[in-house]
Amino acid sequence: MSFVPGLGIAKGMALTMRRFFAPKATVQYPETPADVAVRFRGRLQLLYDELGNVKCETCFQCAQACPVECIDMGGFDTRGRFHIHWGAAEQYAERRQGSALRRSGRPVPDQEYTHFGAIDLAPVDAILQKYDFEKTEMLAILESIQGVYGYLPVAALKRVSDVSGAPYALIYGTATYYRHLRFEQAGHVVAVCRCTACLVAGGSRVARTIARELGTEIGRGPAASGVSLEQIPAHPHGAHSPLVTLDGKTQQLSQSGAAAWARALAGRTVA
Amino acid sequence: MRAIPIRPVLAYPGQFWGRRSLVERLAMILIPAAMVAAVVTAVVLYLAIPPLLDFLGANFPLIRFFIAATAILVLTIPTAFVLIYLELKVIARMNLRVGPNRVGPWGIAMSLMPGLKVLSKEDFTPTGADATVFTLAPVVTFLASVMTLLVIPFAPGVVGLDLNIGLLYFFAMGGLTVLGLLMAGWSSFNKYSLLGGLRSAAQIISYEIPLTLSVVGVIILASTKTAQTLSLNHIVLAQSGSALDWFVFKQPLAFLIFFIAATAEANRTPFDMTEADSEIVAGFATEYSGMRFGFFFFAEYVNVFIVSALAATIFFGGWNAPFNWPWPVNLNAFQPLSYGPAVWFAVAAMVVLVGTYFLAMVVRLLGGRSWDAGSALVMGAIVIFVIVGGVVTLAGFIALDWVRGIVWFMAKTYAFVITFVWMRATLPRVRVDQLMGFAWKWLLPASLVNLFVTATAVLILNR
Amino acid sequence: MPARPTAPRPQNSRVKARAAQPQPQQQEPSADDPRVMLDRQLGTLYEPIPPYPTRTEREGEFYSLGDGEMFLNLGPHHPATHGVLRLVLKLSGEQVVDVDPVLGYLHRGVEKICENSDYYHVIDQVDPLEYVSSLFQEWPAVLAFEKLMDVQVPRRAEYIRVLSGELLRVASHTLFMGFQALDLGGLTPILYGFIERDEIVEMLAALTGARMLFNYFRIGGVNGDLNHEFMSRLGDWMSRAAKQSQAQSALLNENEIFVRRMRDVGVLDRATALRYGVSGPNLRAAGVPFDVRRAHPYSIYPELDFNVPTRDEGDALARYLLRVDEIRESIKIIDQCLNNMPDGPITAKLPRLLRPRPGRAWAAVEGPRGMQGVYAMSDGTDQPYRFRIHDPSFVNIQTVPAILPGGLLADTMAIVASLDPIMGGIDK
Amino acid sequence: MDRTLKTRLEARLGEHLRVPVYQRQDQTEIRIDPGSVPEVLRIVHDALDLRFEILADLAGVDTGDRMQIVYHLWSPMTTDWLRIIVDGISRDDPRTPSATFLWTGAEWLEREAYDMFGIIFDGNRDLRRIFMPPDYTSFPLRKDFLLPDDAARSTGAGVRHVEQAHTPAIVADNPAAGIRRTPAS
Repeated sequence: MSFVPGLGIAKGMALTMRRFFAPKATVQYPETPADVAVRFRGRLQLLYDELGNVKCETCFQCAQACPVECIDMGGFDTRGRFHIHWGAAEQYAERRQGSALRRSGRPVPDQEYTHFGAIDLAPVDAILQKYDFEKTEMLAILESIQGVYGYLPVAALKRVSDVSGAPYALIYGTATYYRHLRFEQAGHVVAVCRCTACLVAGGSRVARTIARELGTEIGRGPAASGVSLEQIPAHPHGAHSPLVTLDGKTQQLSQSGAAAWARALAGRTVA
Repeated sequence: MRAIPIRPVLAYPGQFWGRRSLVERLAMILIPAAMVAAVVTAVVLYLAIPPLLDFLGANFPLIRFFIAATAILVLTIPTAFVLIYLELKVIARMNLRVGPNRVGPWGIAMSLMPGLKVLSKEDFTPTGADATVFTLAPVVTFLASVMTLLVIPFAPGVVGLDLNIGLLYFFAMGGLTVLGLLMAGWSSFNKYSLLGGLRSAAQIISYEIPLTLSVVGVIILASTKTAQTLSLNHIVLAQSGSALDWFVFKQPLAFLIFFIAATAEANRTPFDMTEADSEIVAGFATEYSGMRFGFFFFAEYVNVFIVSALAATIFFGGWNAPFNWPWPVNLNAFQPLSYGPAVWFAVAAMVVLVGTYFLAMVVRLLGGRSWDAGSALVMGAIVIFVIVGGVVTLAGFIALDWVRGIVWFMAKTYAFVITFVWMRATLPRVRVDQLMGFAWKWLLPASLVNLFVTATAVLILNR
Repeated sequence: MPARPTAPRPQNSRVKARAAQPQPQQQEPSADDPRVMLDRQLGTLYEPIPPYPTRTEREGEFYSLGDGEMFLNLGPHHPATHGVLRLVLKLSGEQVVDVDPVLGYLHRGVEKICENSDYYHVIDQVDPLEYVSSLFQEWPAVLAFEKLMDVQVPRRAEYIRVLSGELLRVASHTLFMGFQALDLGGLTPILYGFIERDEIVEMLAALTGARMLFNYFRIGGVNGDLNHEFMSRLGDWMSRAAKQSQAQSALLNENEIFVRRMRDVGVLDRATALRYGVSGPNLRAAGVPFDVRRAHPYSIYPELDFNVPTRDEGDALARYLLRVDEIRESIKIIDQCLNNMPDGPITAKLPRLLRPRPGRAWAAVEGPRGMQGVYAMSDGTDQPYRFRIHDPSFVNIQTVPAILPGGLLADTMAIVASLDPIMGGIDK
Repeated sequence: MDRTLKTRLEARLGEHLRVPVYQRQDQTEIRIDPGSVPEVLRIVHDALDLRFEILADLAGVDTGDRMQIVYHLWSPMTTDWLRIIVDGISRDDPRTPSATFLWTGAEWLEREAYDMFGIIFDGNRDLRRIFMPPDYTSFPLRKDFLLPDDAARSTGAGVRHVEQAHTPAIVADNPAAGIRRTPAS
């Protein structure tokens, strides 16, 4: 405190008046992004790989772990299939699909997802009743559902999750672990062999042609026509090259005939 | 990049209306309506004004009083809003913040929001409260504040009521505020309110004495120049001339005492004991909500305005310019009413309308496609109103002494208002015993000394 | 409402004539009337008196009123009690006669939770206790565990710990200055304090990954090495840190109103402070040069050159000014850390599952509020058997009943703020 | 580690020590009986070569079969922390002398130990609960107080985890004293 009364007050007043004209510390948040440190753990963002693809595989582990269920997510798994997860059924559930899609980093498609479309859920409820909503019987439940519908509709899985209380991640994990459980209607499966002998015999070109005509790629899941393309794991002894099978039956295809055959297959299935 | 669709001109007839935006539709309705209304008003005024003037002239003093009282009551609302906005913005800038900037341009509509909020809140009376007193308290506080405005001279001739005991009336009414605060504190059935009410009683009563005594010196000085020394208008007249004639230079100590005591009287930081939020929550207003709280809120800000206005009036020459006004243009001799008000009104309306269309054309030509017709019209209207308002104010400022008076008076008053806000941004609160000690041990003796010295000097010099 | 005695009115003759006629007797409302009961209770309805018999001598003494005294319940929801501290004040007018602090509104049983989590989890469980400077709550925990396991911490890790800790001490003290002014009614210093603190906290976010609850120290080291972003922000701040704190103090240190409100308020003399086990700046402001950094050197503090400022007055102003001095010392320490920062690893090698041998360890560090201690017992499993947290605010706030009585209601805020309590730590 | 402290302690309070003085790292540990607490604290606080003036901490410990009180003290005479363990407090009726006669600040620390362990400090004039609500009956930091999310000892396994029947003895001892209310307004 100084000896002149009021000097300290005057100094303070001078400081505030200087600060009146000083640059301001406020950050206009939505317009100006906050200056967040790179190491900051609180950022909510999806990571991208070096090719620019979202690294998130929609495994739902984070949504499952979220204690307040504030994470809902939707996205495409590695095989291009669309899944969506949200927390407990709430009154605004219907708005969640769009927002989840938007947050997944993909453009919101306007096509109808048949495997997410409305289905009759009465069989699912009956099956759950039969198994007494027991989470540990998940494999049997899923098999029964597939027995009814022929595949596992995502809507049915959501139903199972909502009603039995099993996290979607658990159901999804079980469904993707077992090879005989599938998310799509069973369609035609074209398999091509990529062993050395077949490649020498022009198998690579045949495979490319078929893939182009079918509109899908190996391991990508079914095309719009319902035909999916797979790889034959090992060249069977005695089979000729290039080897192409349709639903397990060997096809006699020349290099030039492959395109027409595949086109016909795609067209037939659509029709 | 989003492609801007090229709009065809009137593909079908209904498109003219159907594809307009809301602003365009409003503009298309309102502007013709304004034109019609202007014409109708001009005619009505032309017919109605002479008998009206006769009636008014017959009952002039009474009607003048009612109009003045109503005007002052109405004036408090924009005053409070401006003060709230100033406080938000100035304190924010001193805190290195930006302050409100989302509601309206530069956040100027922000101060409306607390008003709306207060109106929409539940009006609540706590259990155990004395309901009658509890309801009356904000009214008493608000009216006591507002009624003091009646004697403040805003400009030559612009004064609610030129009382010959104006200053006395002012202090009497200002003293009533404490009654409202005490009522609020006592009736709320809350210990924080009680403490706040008692603090306000002690504080305001203590500071009334130096406040009043500090002004007595001014009254003595004014007595050398004018006969009606208690009339605020005459005190202002006694200070006419240049800035050196203001009483602040003859009574610096009195001004200091007055300023400190006035801060306490208005319950402003650093003397805001009554609602010290970090000690007694909100003091007397703890239990209030809704519009009852709004009255306290308003009264507080109106009080700041009033105290600033009084300081400007008594010590800083009121509506006097700080220098001798160099331009002797005086349009008071030029009688605008001699042409009849309807003519003036019609001319003004035509200027506005033509100007609006003209500016809209300019905007559309300069701005290109991004301005549709409606927006251009609205923009033109805004610009023309700003221009006309500025021209009229400037002309009035140069020509009419009462416009000049209001401008100078408001400038001085708001300088004080900003000083109060500035103090609030800087200073912590004093303790209640230090507050009382300061009033009785320092301010009171100092004001007595000032009074003594002034009286002696006047006696000696006037001999 | 019960009938109130009506004042005698001036009566004219007509009223007198009517009064002569027999009138129905006004019924006295019975005591069972709910309105009467409510009116009788209203006097005590909102009193902060506990609704059960007094349990202790002190409680009985406190909850009985003398002539002209009243209770005032300050908190737990009050603008100036730093969280959820509840003070029951016994007032005589505005003068405080006695005070009874009531705690527990933020109690979460962190000690119990820590005893049920493994050694790694303890670190993030203790973080939210001292939420303004949470590194100082992690520090004694990792120190105690390192003592239990005989871990040698790499020197670089020690330097980083000291560096981040001293930064946080500056942030905490700056915030304290603001809150002290806020509780005295000043609006601006708290904003300046927050701006200053925000810079430091953003800097630490670049280092640790979080702004408040850092979870940064690890048993045997720290979680991440210094990086470029942190260092550039730090250099930026260091270039103007001293000047900025000077501007801060221009607003308060010389302000007559502030000084008069703080001087001779809440005097905590040397003997009382020792008797109460006060630590930190509050103890040093009473003239006891007890600073754990010097008294029981840990980490690399013996190698650093800094002073332990003390003051003799022991009042609120001394406590305030002492913290201002400590900011300067901390900036000195940060400077030395930056100059002497060694190279090397930042964590010691430790197994994934920690099972220290049975034993007991006590570790204490000097936080911004005083001695932050941890007493850990191991029984050979992967969870601490006993995990005791000693929080300085808990002890400091205990002195309020000793130093407040005699002061005014307004002094309550000045005193509580000058002790700088953090309710997260007090209530555990 | 301060070797001389060990000899000083043994010289000053030889007969009070239950086990020999134990030293590890920067801590020196002694164990005493509840009965000798006032005497030991007095000696340790006042003796000219000890002068442990600052009470750093007071902690309760439930070892499962008995209770302990652990004091940590600091003195300008040594670089070691002194730890005094008051051992052998009965678990069923835990009682020990209070340290408030030396350190007023021990009052709240003892209140906390009472709140968490139910240990009763004779001589503490304000021994009530400090964190838990006043009508609470359990002592949360005791080892038989189990957390609900402890799977092995959950309610499913037949263990009740809260509100076990520990009646605070102090309530039983002190009959209702009665409150003087505020005068009726």
